[in-house]
Amino acid sequence: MFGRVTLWIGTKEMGSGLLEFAINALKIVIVFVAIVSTVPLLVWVERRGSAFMQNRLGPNRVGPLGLLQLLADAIKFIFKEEFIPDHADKVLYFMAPGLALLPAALTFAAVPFSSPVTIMGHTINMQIADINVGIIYIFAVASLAVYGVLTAGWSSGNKYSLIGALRACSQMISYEIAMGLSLIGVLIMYQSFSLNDMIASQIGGFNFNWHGVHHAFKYLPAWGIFYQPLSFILFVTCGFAETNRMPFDLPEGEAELVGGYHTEYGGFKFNMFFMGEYGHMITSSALITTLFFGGYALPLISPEQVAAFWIDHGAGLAGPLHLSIADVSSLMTTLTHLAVFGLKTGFWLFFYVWVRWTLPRFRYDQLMDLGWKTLLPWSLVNLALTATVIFFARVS
Amino acid sequence: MAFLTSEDILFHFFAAAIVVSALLVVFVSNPIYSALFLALTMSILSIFFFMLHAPFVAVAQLTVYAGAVMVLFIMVVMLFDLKREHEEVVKFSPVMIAKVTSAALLCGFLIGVGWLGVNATQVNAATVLAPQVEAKDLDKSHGIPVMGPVNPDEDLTAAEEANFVDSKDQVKKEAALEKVEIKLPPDEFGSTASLSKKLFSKYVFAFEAVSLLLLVAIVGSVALAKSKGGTHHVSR
Amino acid sequence: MSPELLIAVLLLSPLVGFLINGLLAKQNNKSAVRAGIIGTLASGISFLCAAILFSTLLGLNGEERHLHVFYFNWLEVGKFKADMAFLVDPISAVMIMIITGVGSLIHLYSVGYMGHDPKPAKFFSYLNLFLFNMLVLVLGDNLLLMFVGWEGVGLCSYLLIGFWFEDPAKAAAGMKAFITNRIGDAGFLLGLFMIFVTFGSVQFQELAKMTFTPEVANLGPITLATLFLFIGATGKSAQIPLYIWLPDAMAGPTPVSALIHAATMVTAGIYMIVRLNFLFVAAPTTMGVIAVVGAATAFFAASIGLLQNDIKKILAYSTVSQLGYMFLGVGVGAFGAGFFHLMTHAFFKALMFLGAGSVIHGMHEEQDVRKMGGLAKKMPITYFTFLCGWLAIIGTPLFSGFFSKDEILWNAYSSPLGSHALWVVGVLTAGMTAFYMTRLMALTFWGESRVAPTVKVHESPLVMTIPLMALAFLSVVGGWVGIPHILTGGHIPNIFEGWLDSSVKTIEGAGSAGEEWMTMVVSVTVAGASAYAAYFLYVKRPKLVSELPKKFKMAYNLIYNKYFIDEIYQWTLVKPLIQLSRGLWAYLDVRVIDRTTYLVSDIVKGTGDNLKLMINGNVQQYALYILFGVIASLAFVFAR
Amino acid sequence: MSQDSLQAFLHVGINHYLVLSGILFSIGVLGVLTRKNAIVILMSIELMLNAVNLDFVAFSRYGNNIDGQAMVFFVMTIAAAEASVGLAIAVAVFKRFKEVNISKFENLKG
Repeated sequence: MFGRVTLWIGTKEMGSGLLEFAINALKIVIVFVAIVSTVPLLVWVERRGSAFMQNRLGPNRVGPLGLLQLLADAIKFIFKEEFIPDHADKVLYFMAPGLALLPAALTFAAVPFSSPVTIMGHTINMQIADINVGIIYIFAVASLAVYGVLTAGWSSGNKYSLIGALRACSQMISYEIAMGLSLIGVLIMYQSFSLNDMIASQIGGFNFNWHGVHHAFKYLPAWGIFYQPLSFILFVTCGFAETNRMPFDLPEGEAELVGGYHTEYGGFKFNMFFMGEYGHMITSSALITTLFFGGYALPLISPEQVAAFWIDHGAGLAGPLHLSIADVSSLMTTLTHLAVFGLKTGFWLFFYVWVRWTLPRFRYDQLMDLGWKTLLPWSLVNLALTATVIFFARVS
Repeated sequence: MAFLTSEDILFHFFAAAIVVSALLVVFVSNPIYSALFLALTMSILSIFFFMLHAPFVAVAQLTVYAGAVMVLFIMVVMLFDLKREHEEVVKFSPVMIAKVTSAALLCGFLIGVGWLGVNATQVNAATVLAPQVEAKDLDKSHGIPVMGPVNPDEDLTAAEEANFVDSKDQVKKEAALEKVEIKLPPDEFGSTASLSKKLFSKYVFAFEAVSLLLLVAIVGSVALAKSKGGTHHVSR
Repeated sequence: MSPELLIAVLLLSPLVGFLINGLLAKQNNKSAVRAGIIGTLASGISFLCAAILFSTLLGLNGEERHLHVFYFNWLEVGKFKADMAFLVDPISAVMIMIITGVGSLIHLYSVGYMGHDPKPAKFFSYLNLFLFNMLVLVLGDNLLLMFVGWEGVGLCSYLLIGFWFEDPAKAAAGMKAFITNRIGDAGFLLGLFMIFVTFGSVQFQELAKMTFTPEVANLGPITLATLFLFIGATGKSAQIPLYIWLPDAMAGPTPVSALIHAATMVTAGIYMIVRLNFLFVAAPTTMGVIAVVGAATAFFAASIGLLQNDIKKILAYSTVSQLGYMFLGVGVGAFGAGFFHLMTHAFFKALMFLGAGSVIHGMHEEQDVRKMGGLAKKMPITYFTFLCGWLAIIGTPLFSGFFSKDEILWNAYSSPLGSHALWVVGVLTAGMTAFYMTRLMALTFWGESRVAPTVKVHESPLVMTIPLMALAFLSVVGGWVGIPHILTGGHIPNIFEGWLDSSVKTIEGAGSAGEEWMTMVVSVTVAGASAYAAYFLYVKRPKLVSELPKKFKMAYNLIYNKYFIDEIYQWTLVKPLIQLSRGLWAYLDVRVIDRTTYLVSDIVKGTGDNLKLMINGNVQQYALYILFGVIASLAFVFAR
Repeated sequence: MSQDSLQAFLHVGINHYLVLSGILFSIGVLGVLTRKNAIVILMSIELMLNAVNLDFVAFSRYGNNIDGQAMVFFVMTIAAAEASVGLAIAVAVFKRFKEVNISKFENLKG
């Protein structure tokens, strides 16, 4: 990753290196801004969605459909008084929100959100970094999220915060194990850690070899969910726990712990926790999409077919944009895929909201039991099953 | 040849960062800060692993150390609630001076060994040559269990293999040693597939043994944590 | 059943009994019956196995008449090799029959005798352990295994003599027996070593197959080895000079005296010599020594027995004397005769001890014959059975003692290794035996009752009298397996001799039938005369008895005090040894050895006290030491 | 210093990694020797183990031999086991004595 971003100093090749550097920096900024600006939108969806489900109106006064309410909220957060509790450890107290937001932003770096675009001889990956161990990288960085929670809970100098932090921490560590194990079956399927490889494997129709006989289902896409349904259920469940969302939001159960690890936080610092949580949601939805629903690719339609479609139908755009037909096709393909990706991810984000306002909260011991005694064994079962099936399918 | 590559710059930057971070682990009096700095140290170390073309090791380092082990440490420290107990890290006594001096001496020796004692050419040649002999010996004579197909020569690129066709001949081997230039492996080096092939063939026994060790450690720590603690009174 | 299994059961049954009674002593001590049933059952099972083995041997003929079972290789050091293997041949078969048969009867008897003892389980466990060790001694197919049993029976003997160790005198008696035996055991061990060094084997059958060149045989190794072994035998079988422990051993319970100190253990010496007869035959010097020592012991002990007043002491000296007879027999080469006497003696002496025990039991722990008399009417069964034993021991024709004793005397007379002098001593001893035994009968059962009026004499319970009756029967008929040819004119074969024929090299005596008749008549006459003299003195004219000591004052005192042997030993051996040890302790031990060790320990302690400062419990400091080591080795590598 | 030698000094090779690893290891040793808090000592040990890991990976890279990376896994596993057991002991000790300062535990002095 770093070796490839070679920065030559004092040579003629400096220019091209700098361009690459600039493109990467731009990608980082754009993605970060996109995530951050999705958060208010999600909040709006959340509030309107809950209102819809509870048969009330929700925010509808500020702006069209209440959309400007978000802006108002953001301004309120920023201008709130910065407050430090008396017993707090000041350095960590300030650091914690940052530690919470950072992994959320970093994890998205490995997610490919569209197909590569080739413009004027430059190929640009629609992905911040193509890491060949992408999926593990995401897990590794996500596991760092506990630091924000822990430091926040501890540095507040408040027992509710501390207990909330410890709960959140043990919950995240426990479910991380089940989550990781549930994915091993998927990894065996795709035989790769790279998310791009996984998307590539999901293009086309559902098919498999069994004892040398090839079975193909024309009208079913080759999505991971059809190959690994158990893994999908486990992964989604764990995803809820990892993001501390509703059925598993014990760490911040207000009836018991006031507000959990961010009880003592307000204003912008609270906002950062908020963004961190939603960032995790976004990454998690993007992962579900990528692992089980074909990523940015259209079902049953390969990227080549999309590109061919735009060569046929996008000629009209070439003139106004001063680009060649191939460039236009590539650009439009990328945009199409981006839209597909956005739709799929958006659905799963909505799913999060949906579940939040549907299911009640677990008790803490039930939560732990579920993680260790149900999800973990089942993910092991899934692993063993997948390995066995693949072994026998290969042997013949 | 460029004066410095971006890799060099990154190395020196992160090296400085990791040394400072490691020193803070030892010299900060609050154990929570120690633990957080250690987590930082480990994260930076994983960056080094990335730079050394060991991506899988890097993410494992991040997951296992930063994500699990250090979290455990921090949780324990937080439970103890020792934040207000500030110990004197350095107090001047003959024993303390001896300790610091000998640690510095060790550091000096290790730097000396690292800087002067190892020649990159040697390392490259020695480890490139060694697997040819060793892997065959290991697989055949010592009966290390082999699960999958193992090709002992797979670590060698074709070009290098050409250099040492007649590696049994000692004279030719030495001559070859002189000719070899430092040649870093290709980018595919360190791929997860090759690593796991090693782990599950040559090191499969060690792998299983270590997993057993982990199980024992788990059971042991659960038993210890459930105990009331301690067996005797402190005589003060 | 296979011989392996039979012998294993035979051996392990008493061991299991020992373990049960020993480990569950707390429970089993509550009831003598319970402990006794376990003990008796253990020895009974053993007897059953022995009987089956014996009948198996009966089915075999001649040279094949032995069973050899191998269990495992016990120890192997260099060339030295000893197996856990057992040998059942005619010799050991007779022994195991005696041991388990008489042993079972005595176990049964003990149930009654030890009925009021507070710790019967302990008693029975020791008794069973003794049986086990004795069987190992007898069955072991090599000298080392035999030695294991040899030591084991010594231990059990010690434990049982000192069974009532609360009494210091009895505890001392146990120690005396043990220490005296140790001297003999040392001799046995030396003999064992010599045999191994000379022949390179200690296995009986291998030894038996060897041919001895005259150089090896007549002088040197064999003579020396057999002499050493004989020293062992004198210790175990109470011969001069090591007999002194046996009379004191009567401190133990009477069944113990009957089993260990009359019937079985004390005969181990005889058994050993018979077992190794091929070696002893090759060493005529040793044979001579054995014969002379045997004859001397027989005479000497019998003379002491004349004037003893303790009923058990009389029997003890009688035992020593009879053992002397057996040694006389084997010493003149009549192994069969000696062994025969061993068997009959086991019957009648066990019977007499048990009878004495019955008397003691009935008299409420009274052992002094002067306070008895006229017990025949009050204890009819005991009296009748004791009578059988008396008739047997004094050599009344047709009773068992007659045949065996007569055979020994005839061999002493006729054997090339014997002499007329030995025969004369033997006949005199037979006379004395008849005298003191009749005296015992007279004082105990006949004549006026001198029992203290407070003592209510009663007959013993059935559980004690049944073994008496069984043994009485054996005492009467036991000799009929070895009837000399001249009595029947060869019509009834001498079964016993034929039985041993295959495994014993008896030296045939040379003498005419007339001479044999003569010796028989002489010994019977002498015995009869002595018996009558005793009867006359102690029943008809008891007053004469009290006058005798005055007339022969010196002789009487000498004999009454057992020739002052114990005192002589005390002054010549024990006291100097104690003084020497004291001196060594006071000078050598305290001044030289102790001071040296203290100096060494002071140096070590001083060094340790200083080094201790390094080990201050601070783990980090320990880590620093490790670091020093690392730096030192790094520096070494760099400097090189 | 000439430009060449400066470049040799700064251009990253295996020696740089080894020196860095040595420095980290020594810092870990210093922590083990001087700190009194048992948990910080455990952390210092982890630091030492990590330094060794860096060595392994560096040798693996510059020696073109992936065995070094395999070895790192074993070190990691053992470090994790060591940390869990060490912390369990520390927790047990703390429960009993309310103290993790190892200078208070000198019962094993000779």
